[in-house]
Amino acid sequence: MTLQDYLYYFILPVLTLSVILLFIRFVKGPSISDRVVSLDLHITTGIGIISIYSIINDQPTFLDIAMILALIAFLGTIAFSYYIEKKEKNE
Amino acid sequence: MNDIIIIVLSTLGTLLIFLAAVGIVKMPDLYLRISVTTKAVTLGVGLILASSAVYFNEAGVVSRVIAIILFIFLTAPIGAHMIGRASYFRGIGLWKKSVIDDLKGMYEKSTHTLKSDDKEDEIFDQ
Amino acid sequence: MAIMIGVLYAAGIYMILRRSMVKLIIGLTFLGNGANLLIFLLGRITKGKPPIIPSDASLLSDVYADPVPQALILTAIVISFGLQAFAIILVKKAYEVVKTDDMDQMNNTDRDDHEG
Amino acid sequence: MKGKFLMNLLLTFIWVALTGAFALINYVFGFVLSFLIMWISDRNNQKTKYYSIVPQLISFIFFFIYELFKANLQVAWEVITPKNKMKPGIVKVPLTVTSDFEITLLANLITLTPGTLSLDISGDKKVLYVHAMYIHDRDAFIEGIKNGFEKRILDLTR
Amino acid sequence: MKSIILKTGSDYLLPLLIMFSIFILLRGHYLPGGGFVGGLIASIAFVLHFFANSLENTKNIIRIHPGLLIPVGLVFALFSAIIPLFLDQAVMTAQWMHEPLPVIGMVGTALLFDIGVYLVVLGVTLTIIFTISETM
Amino acid sequence: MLIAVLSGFILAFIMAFTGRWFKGKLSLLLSSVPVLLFLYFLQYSSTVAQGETLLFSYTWVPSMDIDFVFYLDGLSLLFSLLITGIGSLVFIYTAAYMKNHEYLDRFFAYLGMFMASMLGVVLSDNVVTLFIFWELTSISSFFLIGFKNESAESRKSALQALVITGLGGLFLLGAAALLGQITQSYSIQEMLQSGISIESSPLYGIVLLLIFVAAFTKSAQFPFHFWLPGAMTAPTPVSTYLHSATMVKAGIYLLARMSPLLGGQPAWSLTLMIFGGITMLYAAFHAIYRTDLKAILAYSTVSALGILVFLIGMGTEKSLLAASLFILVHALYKASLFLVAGTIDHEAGTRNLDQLGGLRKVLMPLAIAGLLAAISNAGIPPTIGFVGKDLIYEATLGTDSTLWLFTLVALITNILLLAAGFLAGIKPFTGPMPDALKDTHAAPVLMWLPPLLLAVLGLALGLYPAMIEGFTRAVHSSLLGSTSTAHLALWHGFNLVLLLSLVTLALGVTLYMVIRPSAERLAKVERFEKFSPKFILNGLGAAGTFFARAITSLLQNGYLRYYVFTIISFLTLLMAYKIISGVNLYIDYSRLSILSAKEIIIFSIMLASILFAIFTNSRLAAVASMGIMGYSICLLFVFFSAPDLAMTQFAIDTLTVILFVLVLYHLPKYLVLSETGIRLRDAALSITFGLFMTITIIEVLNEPVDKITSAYYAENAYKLAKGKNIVNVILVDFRGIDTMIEITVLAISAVGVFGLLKSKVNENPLKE
Amino acid sequence: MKDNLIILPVLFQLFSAVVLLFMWNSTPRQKITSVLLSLVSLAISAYIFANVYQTGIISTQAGSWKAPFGITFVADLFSSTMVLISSVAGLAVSVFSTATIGKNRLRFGYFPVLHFLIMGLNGAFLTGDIFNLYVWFEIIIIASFVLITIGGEKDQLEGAMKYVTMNLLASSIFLTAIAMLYGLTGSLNMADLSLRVAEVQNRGLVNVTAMLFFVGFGIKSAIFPLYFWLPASYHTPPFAVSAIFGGLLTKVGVYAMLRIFTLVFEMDAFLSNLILVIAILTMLTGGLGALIQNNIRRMLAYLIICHIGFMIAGLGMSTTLSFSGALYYLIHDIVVKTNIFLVAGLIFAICGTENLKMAGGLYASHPKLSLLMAIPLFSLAGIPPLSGFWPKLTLIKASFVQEDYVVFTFILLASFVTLFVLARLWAEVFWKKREHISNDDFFCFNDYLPKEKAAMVFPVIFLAAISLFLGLGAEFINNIAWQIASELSDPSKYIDIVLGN
Ligand code: NA
Ligand code: NA
Repeated sequence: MTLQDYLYYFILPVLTLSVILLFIRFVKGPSISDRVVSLDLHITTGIGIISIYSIINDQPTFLDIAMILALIAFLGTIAFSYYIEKKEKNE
Repeated sequence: MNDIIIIVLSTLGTLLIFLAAVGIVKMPDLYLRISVTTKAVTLGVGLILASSAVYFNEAGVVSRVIAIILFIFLTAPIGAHMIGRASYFRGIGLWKKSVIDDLKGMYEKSTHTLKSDDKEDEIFDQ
Repeated sequence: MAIMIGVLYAAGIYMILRRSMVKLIIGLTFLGNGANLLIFLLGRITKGKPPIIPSDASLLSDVYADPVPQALILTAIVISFGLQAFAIILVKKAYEVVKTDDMDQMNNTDRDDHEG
Repeated sequence: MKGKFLMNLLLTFIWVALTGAFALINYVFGFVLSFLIMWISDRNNQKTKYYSIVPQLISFIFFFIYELFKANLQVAWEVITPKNKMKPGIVKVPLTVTSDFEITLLANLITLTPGTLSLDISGDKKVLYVHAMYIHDRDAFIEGIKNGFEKRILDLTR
Repeated sequence: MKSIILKTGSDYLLPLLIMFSIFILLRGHYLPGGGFVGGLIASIAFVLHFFANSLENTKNIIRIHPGLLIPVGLVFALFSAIIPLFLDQAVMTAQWMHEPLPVIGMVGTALLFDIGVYLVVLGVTLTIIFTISETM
Repeated sequence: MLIAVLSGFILAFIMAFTGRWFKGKLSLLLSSVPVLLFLYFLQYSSTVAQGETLLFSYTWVPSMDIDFVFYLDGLSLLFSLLITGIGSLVFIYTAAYMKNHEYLDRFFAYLGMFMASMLGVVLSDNVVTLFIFWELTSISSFFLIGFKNESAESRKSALQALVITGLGGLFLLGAAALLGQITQSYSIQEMLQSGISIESSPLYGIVLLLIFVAAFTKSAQFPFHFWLPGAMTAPTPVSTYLHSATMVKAGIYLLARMSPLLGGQPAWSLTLMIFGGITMLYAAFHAIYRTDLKAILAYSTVSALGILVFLIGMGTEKSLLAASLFILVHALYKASLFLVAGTIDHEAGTRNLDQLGGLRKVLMPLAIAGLLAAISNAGIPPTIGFVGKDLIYEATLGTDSTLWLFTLVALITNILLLAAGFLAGIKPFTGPMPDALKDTHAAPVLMWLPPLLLAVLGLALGLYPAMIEGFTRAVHSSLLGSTSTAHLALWHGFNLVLLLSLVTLALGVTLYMVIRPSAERLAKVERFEKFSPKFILNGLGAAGTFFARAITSLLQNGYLRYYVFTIISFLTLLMAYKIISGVNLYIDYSRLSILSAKEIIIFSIMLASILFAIFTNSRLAAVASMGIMGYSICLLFVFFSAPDLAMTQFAIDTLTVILFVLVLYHLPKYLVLSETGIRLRDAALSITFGLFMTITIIEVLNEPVDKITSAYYAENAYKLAKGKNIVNVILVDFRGIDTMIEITVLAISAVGVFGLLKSKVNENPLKE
Repeated sequence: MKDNLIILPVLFQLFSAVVLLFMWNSTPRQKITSVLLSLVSLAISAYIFANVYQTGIISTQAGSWKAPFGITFVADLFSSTMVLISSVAGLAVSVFSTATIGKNRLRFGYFPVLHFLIMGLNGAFLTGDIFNLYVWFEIIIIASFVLITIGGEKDQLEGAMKYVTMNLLASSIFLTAIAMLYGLTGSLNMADLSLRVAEVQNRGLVNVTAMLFFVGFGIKSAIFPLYFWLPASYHTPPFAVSAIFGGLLTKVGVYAMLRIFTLVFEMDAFLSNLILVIAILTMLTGGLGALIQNNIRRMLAYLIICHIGFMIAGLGMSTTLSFSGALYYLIHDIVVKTNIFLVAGLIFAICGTENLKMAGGLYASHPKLSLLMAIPLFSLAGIPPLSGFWPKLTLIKASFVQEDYVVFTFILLASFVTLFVLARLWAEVFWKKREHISNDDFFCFNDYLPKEKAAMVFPVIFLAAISLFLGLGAEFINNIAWQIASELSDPSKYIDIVLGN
């Protein structure tokens, strides 16, 4: 079993399983904040998936995507918090 | 040798992420979910990234990985903090078994400011 | 993947058919995503081989993903971002002025006796 | 303006690392570039303090990693065991650190540690509200923070 | 809504992100990246700064109205398109310097063009987001 | 010749700029144009009377085979002379009749335009130019009828006239094009000479239909006749010129012109005789019930036009001769009567027969004109009218089998018309003068001279029919399509024809004595209006409007989702049809890439987030799930070797989410949802559409494809374009223009957003 | 002429827009500059047109990448004519805008966006690449979005919601179609596609793709039953905007259809019949819609639809003759529709309303202006020998050649309805006495400065003169239309020149 196989048949499935779990939380909510947190973790997990994938394919290029992901996911979270805090409660 | 390091790092990272994922489903309230998961995932991803740095073992890649890790470690807590405080501000409640809530009633809703102790609150009320 | 694209198209259309302006825009986004994936798929998929010439080569000789659809999608994505941004703001403005999110109540300009 | 200089150097290194080209000319380019960027972005912040003591920084990092792992294991345990022993709550932690940078650093470190989350800082920067999973003893919890992260930050910055 | 933590964080993130955006811009011709993503990252940097601080603060940093970047960027792009016309070549025919520049590599109208893209994207994103915030 | 034809337009054009000088006395000067034209045409009369024809050609649009070709033969010369001759008188009359009118200049401009158009119609050899001028007569008459444009009645009549004649015009256009199609020529003369038999063409029926509708509408034949009485709201010179002498005869002209080409077939003659017959009777009856002078004249004109149609339809040598002459006869006396009526109206202030009488005392010359015209109309010798009427009877008697019916119809019509002519031409001047008319002034000379001239001319020609014999023969030849040898005479001896004329006279005069035109009698007739074509057509119009409203509000109902539904249904139908009918459905599994587990999971997540977005009630949650979907797509891009795409998609997605968040901040919660039925319907459509998309995609994937472009890029990206990231090289070099436009899109979008958000609402769309 | 100059109409408009963007804060300068730049661009277009007219098809390869690898720009007679006419319309609208577009809109980039729009139009006409065409379409729609919403009035926004949605839908469908085409052939260059599409084995897929193009372009060109966005929105923006929209926007869709269905796809019996049926229904529903409108611009909007039917019918009949009819109509329609919306603007300026029932008295108060306005009105109605007549005649001829009497009937019917509608307009607006006295604060035509009045009247005169030329100079125009139609019927020359064979 090569390293690639290990990553492919063990690590990636576990990571995708985690994504599913995260998604369950996304669907369940209950509050918007839960979804935002879940969304954020989706992305962070995505970074992990991408870097594993870059090893599997021997493509360091993919790490650049991970970099962008990291940069921007943060902004999304901030925007949501901004929104959540500003939104009037009676809505 | 490298392979082993990679396997260890990535397995560890993956498990952390997985646990965090389980945690986010299991935890009873938002704040617990945030505090359990944010960091677990952060560390987990950090480890995985480290494993890829080991794998490629080139200066360019390594420096990039370090940058990513640093960046994640810098931004993840800020994000968690922001979403947490916003949620609290909006009145998303704590788990019913929570033991203590020092923050209760400390927010000035109209001005979005936070006080440091209760006394001012009373003065304000009078 | 083909099924997924079909689903995206279906969902997009369904959302556009709803009354809410916001759903409408989300629907348009779905359609856009569907179209992008379509270009991607119909350009035939290659896994793990980005169209980047290795640093030690001067041309791509290996199997590689078709770069043309990628460039097209990139352009399409950016354009639809521009359009979407505008549409979102339009929704906001329309809501402010017309005071409703319900498209069914925006049929003023289609009345026969409408005075422009 | 030592701080600025350091920041500048730091950015230069980051640049070189990012580009992955370690030629001298790239350092010069990176230096000029980061100088320009700082010139752009620093206009509003007159008072800026940067850490100068590298060894403390390193020890601090190790301490932090240790904490991180410890807490992560704790949380992992919590997650995988069906029974939960959680006693969560929000605790008001009075602050000794005063500068924005210190406060931020402290808050972020607390957040990064699993099981705890910095929720907010009071408007007068005197109090940090922290959410935690295990609050067996409130005072002990506060002490833990003050003697742990906060003390080390103070060591580092003062 | 001001958070000290975010504010402090963004002070450090701003230069970092701008630098990163330029990095992405310059390497686009060889590796993933380019003017578009670069411009987006730069604008994200400023947007982040705006979230953490006030709009005035961020505007002070940029100094000029971000909208001005749009025509400037378009001029860059237009230039790279019409320069060949003066050399009796078809529109947009790439012109290259004969020797590569240090760090950046080969410089040609394609880079000029990419810079144009970068500026336009930055200008557009900031204009949109700032305008929304101003009129909320 | 071209200048002669177009001079009216030139006049109109000059008037548009210099009009203000011609509002006063100078207006009389304008009459010189028709007078000169009349003289110009008159110079050809001897040539034409000798049986010669003239052709004048001017190139215009040769590529479409459309040129100004003017053909001067008896028929066209007759009409040209009528147009310019009566035109001259009408111009002169107008100068007095509308003296000092505010818009006199415009009026002359329209008259000039009309005159030119009319000349064009009758002179054009090219059927398309004929149509063009024909249409221009409709337009100029629209302006003339609606001249008193502030009166609603007037506008309505103008519109009505335009609708009817415009409709007819389009039929003529069709006919012209069709004739051109059949004969490969637009020239009437060439058609005649080419020997191509139109009758035997399968399109003959259509040609006839088109020509008939065109002619009937223009010449006010039943059931399109009603616009003409309506058009009487126009100033009298207009009624005179257009509605008696010239324009209404354009249809007659057309039939006459086409007669040698299309005539001779039962379809031709029966239709014309039936419609002509109905029209002449129907209108004649109506004429004697009217009290308004102009209405009487209008209906009698319609009736006379019916006679002409009838005669042309009959198509015998005699009937065509009768038609040839009757055109002239009718023009002379009817124009005269109209002008008389106009002067009466002008001086006495009313045209209502109830209130008119004894005007001979003040308007003696006019009374003479009226009398002469009326007796010409009556066909009393020695007027030319008598000659005309004789010929009509001769023609009807000349037919063999159904002679008695035709003759009877002609007889009754003539009796009625006679009475009507007397009512219009004699009644106002006879009997006691009502008190209301006591202060009627004598008319200025320019207002009685023209009618008198026309009437006297009618008399003169009757006395010396030989004067126009050659000319009439030329006209007759045109109608026959062969040389005529007709002979005109006032006196044919005692025969059946004369008897019929006498019967006509006797009964007509009796009828005139009996009739007392009054409002009550009119009301009685108008009860039957419900069954009149006018009413029916108006009803049709209303039904059409209702239909238009129904269709339009059904289609354009204001609901966006309905629009989208229609569009997608349409697309789905088309796709479904094409897929089911044409696509060779098969799936080559080997060409389909096998999905790995992670891709399936990404798809499931996408699917779930789509469903979530669809079913959630929270807008923000929908946006968040949109975000999730975007990120999933981004992951797909990573897996499928598109790093640039992944980056961009991700960045854009985040920005979009941020935008949504910033904007949603203001919006209320989701409102009411659609009913379940609608949702199911929409879902069914969406799913069908998605299904067809999927099928198409799978089939496209089965097709082999040879991507030389991509191969070229892979080969040359570095060598020629000096870049290694091929996607980026495409973006900035190979397809750099795309990117340039793309950033322009962004720029415009930013401008738009800025404007949308910052501008203040203002109500006046023209000026703030 | 240097071949690569054919790109100038695009680049110059971009340049103009950028220059105007730099003048963001100075609206008076924008006005003058826009007019001057429009004049120059008219000169450029005329120069290119003259060259193409004399020397034939010219093509240039952007970036010097030979076709089909780069993006090709092609100026054949069709595209150079369209560019010329859109420059004409652009100039007229630019001048008209200087007087009628208020500060509230000028301050938010009206002029730059106007030039962007014309740039998009020119690009769409000149490009020889299908994806590039898509991108130009996007420029057009975003610019039109901005123009239709600029000022942000309630009606504008309501109309814009529909306009935007349906145009975005159309774009998606268009993009989908391009994806299919690329999936089938691997190419984007239209000349290259022309060859490759013919080689595709599974013809059914080609047909499905053709349907997608048909619907995509159909929405843009407002055919039945896809036109809903048009009557919902065209009467809401300022008149100058309506004018450029009414004149040019739907016509780009028609242009694209004519291009694609002659160059890339073959017209088969089904497609031809489909298009004819649609054409008939378009004429019918458009005409019926126009009959019942009281708002002038809504009425004109329906007439646009109705007349699109003519052009589509020309496409559907698919002979050189019918093409030439459609093309002549296209040329005529752009000029006249632009003008007629400007006329509507004048009417509004004078009467203070665009409601037929309330407007009136124009003829009494402004006789010369009325006569001027009558020119576009009657040109549109197809009164011979004005410009609308000739193409109609050609179309009728074409329908006879095809023995398609239903089409013929509907062409006549639609012409009739048009005539009636416009006559009614004339009777109501020009003849009727104005009963409704507009409120005092209405800024009436007579209150405008002489300079502004001139700016409102001059474009109408300019376009009226052109439409007179289009009618009276029928020989010239008909020759051009015929030549274009021949090029469309036999695209081999186009293909050869683009592919450099
Ligand atoms: Na692009
Ligand atoms: Na780009």
